[in-house]
Amino acid sequence: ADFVGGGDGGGGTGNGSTGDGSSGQATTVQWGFDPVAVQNNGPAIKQSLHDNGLPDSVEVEFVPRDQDTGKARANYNRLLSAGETDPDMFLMDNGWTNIFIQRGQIQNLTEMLPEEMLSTVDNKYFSAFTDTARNPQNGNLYGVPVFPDFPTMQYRKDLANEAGYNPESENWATEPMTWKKWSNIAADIYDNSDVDFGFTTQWDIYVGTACCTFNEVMSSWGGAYFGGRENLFGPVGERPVTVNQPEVINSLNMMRKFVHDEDFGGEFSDYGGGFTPTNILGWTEEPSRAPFAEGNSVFHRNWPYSLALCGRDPEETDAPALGEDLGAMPIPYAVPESEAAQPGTGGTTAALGGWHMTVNPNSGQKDAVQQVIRAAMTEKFQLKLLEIQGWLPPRPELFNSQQAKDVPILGRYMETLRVAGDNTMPRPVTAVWGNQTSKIAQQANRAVGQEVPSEQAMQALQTSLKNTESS
Amino acid sequence: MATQTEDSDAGPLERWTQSAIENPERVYRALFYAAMLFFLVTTMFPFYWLLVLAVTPEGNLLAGSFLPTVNLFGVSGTFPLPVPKGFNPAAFITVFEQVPFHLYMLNSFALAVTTTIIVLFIASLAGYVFGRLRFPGRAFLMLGILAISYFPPAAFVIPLFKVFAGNAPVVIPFTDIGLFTAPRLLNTPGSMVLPFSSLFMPLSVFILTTFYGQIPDGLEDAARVEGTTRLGALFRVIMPLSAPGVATAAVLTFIAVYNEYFFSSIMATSPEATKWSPILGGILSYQTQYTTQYNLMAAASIVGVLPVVILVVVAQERIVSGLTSGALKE
Amino acid sequence: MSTEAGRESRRSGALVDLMRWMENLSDTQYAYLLLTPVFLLLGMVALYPLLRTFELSLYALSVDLSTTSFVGLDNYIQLFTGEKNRYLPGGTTFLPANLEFISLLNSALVLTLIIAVVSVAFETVIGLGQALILDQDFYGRRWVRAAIIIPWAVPIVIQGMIFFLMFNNNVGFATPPLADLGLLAPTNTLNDTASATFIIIVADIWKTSAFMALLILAGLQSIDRGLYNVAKVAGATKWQQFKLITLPLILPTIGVAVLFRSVQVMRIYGIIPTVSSCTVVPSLSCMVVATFNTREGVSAAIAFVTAAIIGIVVMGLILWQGEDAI
Amino acid sequence: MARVRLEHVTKRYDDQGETVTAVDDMNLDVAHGEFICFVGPSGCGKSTTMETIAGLTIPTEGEVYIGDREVTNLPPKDRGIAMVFQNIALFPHMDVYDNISFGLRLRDYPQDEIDRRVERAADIVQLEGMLDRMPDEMSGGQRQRVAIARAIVREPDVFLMDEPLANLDAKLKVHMRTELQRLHKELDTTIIYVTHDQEEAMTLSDRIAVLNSGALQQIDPPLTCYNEPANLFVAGFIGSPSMNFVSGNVTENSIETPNFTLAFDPASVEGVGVGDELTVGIRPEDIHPSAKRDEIADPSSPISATVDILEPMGDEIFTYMLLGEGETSMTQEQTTNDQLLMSIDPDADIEEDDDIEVVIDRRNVHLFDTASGEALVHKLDPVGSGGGVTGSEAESDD
Amino acid sequence: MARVRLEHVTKRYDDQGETVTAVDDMNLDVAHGEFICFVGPSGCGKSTTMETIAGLTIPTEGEVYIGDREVTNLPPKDRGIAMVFQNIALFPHMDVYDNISFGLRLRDYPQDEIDRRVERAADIVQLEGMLDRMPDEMSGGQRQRVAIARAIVREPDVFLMDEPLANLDAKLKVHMRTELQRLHKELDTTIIYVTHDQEEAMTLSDRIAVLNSGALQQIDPPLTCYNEPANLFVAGFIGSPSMNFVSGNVTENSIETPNFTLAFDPASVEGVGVGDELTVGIRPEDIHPSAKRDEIADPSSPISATVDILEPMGDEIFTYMLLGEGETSMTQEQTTNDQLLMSIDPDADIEEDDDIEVVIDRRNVHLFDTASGEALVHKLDPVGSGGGVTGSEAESDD
Ligand SMILES: Nc1ncnc2c1ncn2[C@@H]1O[C@H](COP(=O)(O)OP(=O)(O)OP(=O)(O)O)[C@@H](O)[C@H]1O
Ligand SMILES: Nc1ncnc2c1ncn2[C@@H]1O[C@H](COP(=O)(O)OP(=O)(O)OP(=O)(O)O)[C@@H](O)[C@H]1O
Ligand SMILES: [Mg+2]
Ligand SMILES: [Mg+2]
Repeated sequence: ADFVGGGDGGGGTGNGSTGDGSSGQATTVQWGFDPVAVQNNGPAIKQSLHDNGLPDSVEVEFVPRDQDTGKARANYNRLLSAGETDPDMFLMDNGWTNIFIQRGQIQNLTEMLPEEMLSTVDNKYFSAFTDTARNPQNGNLYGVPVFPDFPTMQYRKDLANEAGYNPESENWATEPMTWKKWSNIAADIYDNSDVDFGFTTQWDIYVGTACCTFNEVMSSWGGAYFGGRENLFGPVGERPVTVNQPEVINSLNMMRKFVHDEDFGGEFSDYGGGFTPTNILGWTEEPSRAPFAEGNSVFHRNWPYSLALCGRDPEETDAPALGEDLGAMPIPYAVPESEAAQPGTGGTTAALGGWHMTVNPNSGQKDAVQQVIRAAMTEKFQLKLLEIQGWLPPRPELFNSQQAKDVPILGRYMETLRVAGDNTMPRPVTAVWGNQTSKIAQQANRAVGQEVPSEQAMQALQTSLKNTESS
Repeated sequence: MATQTEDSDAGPLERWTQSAIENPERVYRALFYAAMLFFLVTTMFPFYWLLVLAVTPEGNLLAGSFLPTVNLFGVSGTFPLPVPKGFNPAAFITVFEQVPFHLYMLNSFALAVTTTIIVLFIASLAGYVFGRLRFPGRAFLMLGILAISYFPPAAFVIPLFKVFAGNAPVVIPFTDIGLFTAPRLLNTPGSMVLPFSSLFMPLSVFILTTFYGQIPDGLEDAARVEGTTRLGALFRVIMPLSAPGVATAAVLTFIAVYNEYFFSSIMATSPEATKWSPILGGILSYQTQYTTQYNLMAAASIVGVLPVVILVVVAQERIVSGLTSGALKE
Repeated sequence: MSTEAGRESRRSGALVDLMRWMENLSDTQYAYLLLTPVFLLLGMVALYPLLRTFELSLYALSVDLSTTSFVGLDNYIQLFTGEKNRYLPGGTTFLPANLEFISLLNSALVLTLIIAVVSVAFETVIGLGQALILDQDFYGRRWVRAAIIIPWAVPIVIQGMIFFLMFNNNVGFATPPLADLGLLAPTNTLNDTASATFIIIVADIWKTSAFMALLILAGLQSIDRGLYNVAKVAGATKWQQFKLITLPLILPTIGVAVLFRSVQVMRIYGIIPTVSSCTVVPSLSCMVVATFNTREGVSAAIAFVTAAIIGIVVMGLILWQGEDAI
Repeated sequence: MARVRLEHVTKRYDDQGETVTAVDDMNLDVAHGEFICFVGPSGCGKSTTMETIAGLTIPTEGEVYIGDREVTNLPPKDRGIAMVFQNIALFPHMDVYDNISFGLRLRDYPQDEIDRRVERAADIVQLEGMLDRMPDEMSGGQRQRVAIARAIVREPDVFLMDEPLANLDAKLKVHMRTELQRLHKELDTTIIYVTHDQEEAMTLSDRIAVLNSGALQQIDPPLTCYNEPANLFVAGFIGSPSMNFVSGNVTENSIETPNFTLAFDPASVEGVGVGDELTVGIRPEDIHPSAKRDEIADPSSPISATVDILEPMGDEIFTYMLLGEGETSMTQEQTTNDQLLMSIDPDADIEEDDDIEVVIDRRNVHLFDTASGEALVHKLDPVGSGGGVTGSEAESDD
Repeated sequence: MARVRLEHVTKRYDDQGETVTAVDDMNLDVAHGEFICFVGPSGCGKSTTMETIAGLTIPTEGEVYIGDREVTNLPPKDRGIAMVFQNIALFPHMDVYDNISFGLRLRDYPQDEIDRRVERAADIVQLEGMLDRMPDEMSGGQRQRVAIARAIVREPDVFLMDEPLANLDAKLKVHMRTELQRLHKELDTTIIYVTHDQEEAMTLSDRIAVLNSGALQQIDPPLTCYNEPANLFVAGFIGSPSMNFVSGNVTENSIETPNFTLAFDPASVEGVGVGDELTVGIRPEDIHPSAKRDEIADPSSPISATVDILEPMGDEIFTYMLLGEGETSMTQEQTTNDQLLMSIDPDADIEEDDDIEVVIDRRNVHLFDTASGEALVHKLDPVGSGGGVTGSEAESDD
């Protein structure tokens, strides 16, 4: 309620009166936005902004960006370095917002936004996620989170039940299990069903392996790329490179156990294995989801969108879906946080994706932009996005709200998502991260593909990461 | 049996060989059709695969094999050819519903036509000069033009983008001296046609040089005596006589521009039809961060390829009209 | 005076004057006049950006991406000494680390040359074959022509998608038979450098043979049919006609086609990320794009080195074809 | 043996719906070693016939035989022919040496044999020292000579030559003619030759084939064609300047033409009756000034005429004369019946507008059936005392 | 006014290092309305000269004037010329109508004017009804006629015609000649014409320009060239068959040749002295059988000869005779001094291998300086009682 009724400067003119809008004085804020969201829900999102305090004198125009996040980043980079004034706002991937901050290309919001809005972000938002929109050197805020993305381990509840497990009573949804337990369950269910795959995940040579799947597994083993959590965002060159550590190698060997049932002199003999196809080596999100959605896999690691899609009622959609048979659990772990070799790792770990809104420093209408941000920060708006777009609210408390739970499909998994959200591991975005991802992904892929022993792959990675870290 | 080849009971293969020796034309014909079939199959198969993808419902795309298991007379085996998993021709309509695909096509078409005209005109002048005149510096200049095409397109894009943004002055390279500020061309055809024209120019210059150079001097002489200028002879006689070359240059340029995305994805600051984003901008919008609607992309590209096929069928009428016979006695 | 002269003067004065002025230029002057538009356009839209890009290549970005400094030719030198390899994706090196096959494939330079040689060789032969077939008169040939040219009309992204899905490990059907022949790795095919390179070459040949075919066909069509009559009467077999008449007369066209295909294929990029990734198949252009967003200076330097290498190859081709190739 | 036979060869072109008959039911039998010249007006089908023999054009109907084989559908390369094309058609990408040696190289002749033959051919066509020129660096006549050389190096069974000397000067033509004759003898080949030059046809050929509109009109030795043309077409076509034609009516003892009368006995020629319409043909050299009357064995009675135009040709003078109401000059339209062309010695003492008397050598008067064009007789029987020729009424008025 | 002048025009081609001089310091002045024929051996520079006038070739040296303008560097289209190319050069992508009307359409003539002119031109070249044919559907002669029509529709100041009738049959040639003459008069244009046909050159031209090796040899009216050739080259080139040349030595009262002697008074010709080497030129028609001696005003004394070859041409017979040791026949190499060609009437009673006596018409004997080739005299002065001619020793032995 405190958002309604004009902000600071604009109070006189805009009070939601339609008369003003038609006087031609309306300012238009251009917002570089997700193309699919614009296409499917553009008007509804706009309407929701206006419903949540955006005066009618401010028009929002969504400018769809490129679907490919890398291309979008390149595009925004060009626009900003050419001094373009449009769009006024962007949606930026938390994977590269940092680069824009480092280059000083986007508006420092600590300077631009009023204190109350800043403190809302400070206090009410997922802090690990918000951190990816801050300058690590001084903590200044450059972007306001719009939605975070946390992966979960998704599975066929029906198959689990058939195999004699009881996810409900065993509290799979919120109680992370160890990889050892999980792998035995997975192998067991796999053996007892006629599905082709026990576990589908993503292990292609692409940024997702570096930022997310490998990062998760490694982290859950207590490993990290650059020492502990405090080194995630630098300082480049001064932090250690820790990929040739045993915990990292073990995490890879565990993946090899899952895929090839290789047991490394008995080290993984009490793990289940051989239930994961080599296909994961070429899989990104969608190819790995397809067999799962068809009911052809027991477990599947993916983002919330997968829950939204696979959780649909098969009766109501042409696409394959699992409906209520879809279950979700936090990603398993190998060592608890307390035993983690690298500080801040261990336990269940969810990679962190998501998008922030940032501001074009060349924009000529920052007041209006501020009003848009204000409206977009309202809880109602965030819940609306969850409802219509499946975008998670950036505030932990909203996860628990009844409204969130009432959202169709995704509402069923809010608890699991909250656990994931509490245990995120952001990618180590720095100026050199862009050079590191492909090297990490390639070596992780080679190791799990049995092309080289994990030790060797990680040794190579250690060297090349060191190279990228040196100036 | 090999010793009694004359016998009438020779096998069919042998008979065929015999008749082939007598009539090599038949062998030639057979080889010809075999080769044609081979090329048809190899070129069309991936396209058939595209069609299979287009009509397969989206949900079925990434799971399950396209090679159905067939059961023939109790022997089950894998059918060696991919067939659609399900049948959803509606994809061809969906492509227009999801995005204004026809607008993207129009954009591409307009860009391609404009570029082709500009390129043909300018390259014709250059082709005439290089193909028919001898002057100092010729080889050097030709190599200079060719050199443009050595560079990856990425080497052009940043400075051009800054110029076309029209926010900052064009500066003399290696200095900070500003010259003038170019008009803002981003999101307009200008920002695409200009780079396309210059990047696709070298190929056309070389093609036209080759073809114009082959037109006998006698015909140009005749035209000039009849009263054309040298340029008039170029456009009235040399160009029509080089129709195969001109049409080929046109088709190659047209197709290249029609399918171009690198520059257009940059010069159109967002992939919207209203910002002159081309056909690939449209096709790629069936792809989201995680999901790819391969069926729609396939359907859209089939739709997008159609105008080109029509163009090629029309243009090849030109390409295949060998015209120089009957011109000269020499 | 004759009627003709009267006619001339009836046309508008300025234009006639201009035309007359142009006609009276010497060959050299005329040549340069007609070349003005090309060079204006190329100067504006190609040369200017290239100079600016070259300028970029002389600067390096600090580690934190915030400041740039002039480093002269350091970017180039470090490219060749291997210090810039860290900015290249995955385990890619610019020059090969050693002469093992896999190191060669991981070298952007060598890999590019390998792709170029194999693709162009196959494309030329296939394109020539296709053109010869299209040149014949047979029932329905216009449709065969269209069919053969279709691949060229397919956008690169779609071409990539076609081949990606063919070899993709969910639904791809092409890997097992080819893997049985030992041509491809049976698993993780598209992340295996050798296999992915093979597939990319095949895809490239599929698409761009049509380019060759189209150009060569045009060359074939421009041959004066009368010459074949002479050759036939002189006793030439079909093969001899081809060897002695057709081939020499289309050689200039083949030359242009090979030249441009070589140039194009050495800049191969678009198909790579769609079928596999620049990490797996690191072509030179891939390297330009991969470093484009983070290290402009390196990217610009690779672009210029790429151009220089293409330039060397082109000079080689020209020398090999003889002076009148140009 | 290189006998060449055409049997009922017809070639039609379909040209946008209408059919052009280029060769019309041609029957031709050329013996081995014969030298045949095709002559006929432009577009009459000479080249097409040659192409049919060469195998470059497949006849619409009929068969072609070379030697004792039917070759109608045989490819050109298996027919043992060499051809000089009317349009010359040198290979633009080969120099003279390569152009000439083309056919030999195809047959893998040893290099020294090729060199020898090319040199000899270049010698014959007087192109020594030009062997490394490209075709576009040569004059029209030089190119034509290359084309000839290209054919003669081959030494085939049959030569087909389509106006091989058209672009050569008179002296070179004479030289080439001699060389061709020598070759013909030396190689013992059959030669079929198209020419527009009657002198060439006369001096070279064993027989001349006269074509018109795709149909063969006459095939006979040169002098037979000249002296005994089979029909009006041949008579008018062979000989330059052309034969004079005057239409006439047969009376009981003469042929009456509008301007003069020739003594004639209808009985002497089969199929001619009184009252028939005939065409009288007289060659220009068979008309003489009356002064020379004595030198002629069987002169007609004098015909008076007015000299209209004199065309001195060096070795003779063409005298265009008007008969009848001779006042009008050539500029006005006049029927051919009123004109006669006489060829006389250059030293004759004659001026334009002179009124003169001429006589016709009756031994060389040709008569044709006007309706069918067929020749009836090529020599009028002498009539008694040279009587029976009276000037026409118009003439006596003069 | 369309006077055409060439001043010191030279054209050289660089051909792989060696220089070919196609035109060599040519000076030519063609008056307005004149009809000039270029003749000369193949490759002598006729076409190149034409191209220089047309502006298609820029001379290496010298200037070209048309009318009163210097046009050396003017483009062809501004020179007011039309040209028939030796290589025909039809536009293969245009039908006959478009080919013919090309120049008119360029100049935006009204459509009905174009139609009218094209029709008329097609009429002149006898191509009515072929206007919608494409060039490759026509015969060689038909193409050439299209090329002529394309030039004549233009009605320019100057016509340049490079062997326009080479591919036409004799009758059509005659027709075209008349038409060209009519056009020439009607349009009052200047025509420069290349031909290899001497008859054409004779009948058409006001003056003939004889070229050799790029240099102008003589430019004079046809009969002057024929009767008074400026030098050995012209004498040998003009006239068909060629003039007989016999080398001789001047004695006090005669010219002695290897096989006969001609009475001659050295004093009668300036610059000739006893002992000089001369070349005697006699045209075939100026040699007569002794029987005709009476008809000749100034006959030489009889020369005995053996008939070697007879070449009947219809209206005349070429008689190749051997002088001297006349037993050997032509097949063996023999100097030209031992041969004479005589042209006689077809009714002459002569056989091969006959031994005959011939006389030379002394009024038409030409003498040339052997060294320089320059003509000295074209008519021997009559010598008293026709004496002074004695057979050579060889002859008397015969
Ligand atoms: N491009 C060239 N390079 C070298 N020499 C050339 C070139 N063009 C012509 N010539 C030479 O110049 C000379 C004159 O050629 P031109 O065509 O004028 O002869 P022409 O008198 O027309 O002969 P023809 O009667 O055979 O047509 C010839 O000897 C020819 O070989
Ligand atoms: N492709 C064609 N289509 C239609 N008509 C044709 C074609 N080729 C030739 N003709 C016609 O056939 C006839 C015979 O042509 P051909 O070339 O045999 O004549 P020609 O006797 O050689 O004449 P010329 O002396 O002019 O060379 C001509 O009337 C010509 O117009
Ligand atoms: Mg012909
Ligand atoms: Mg010439």
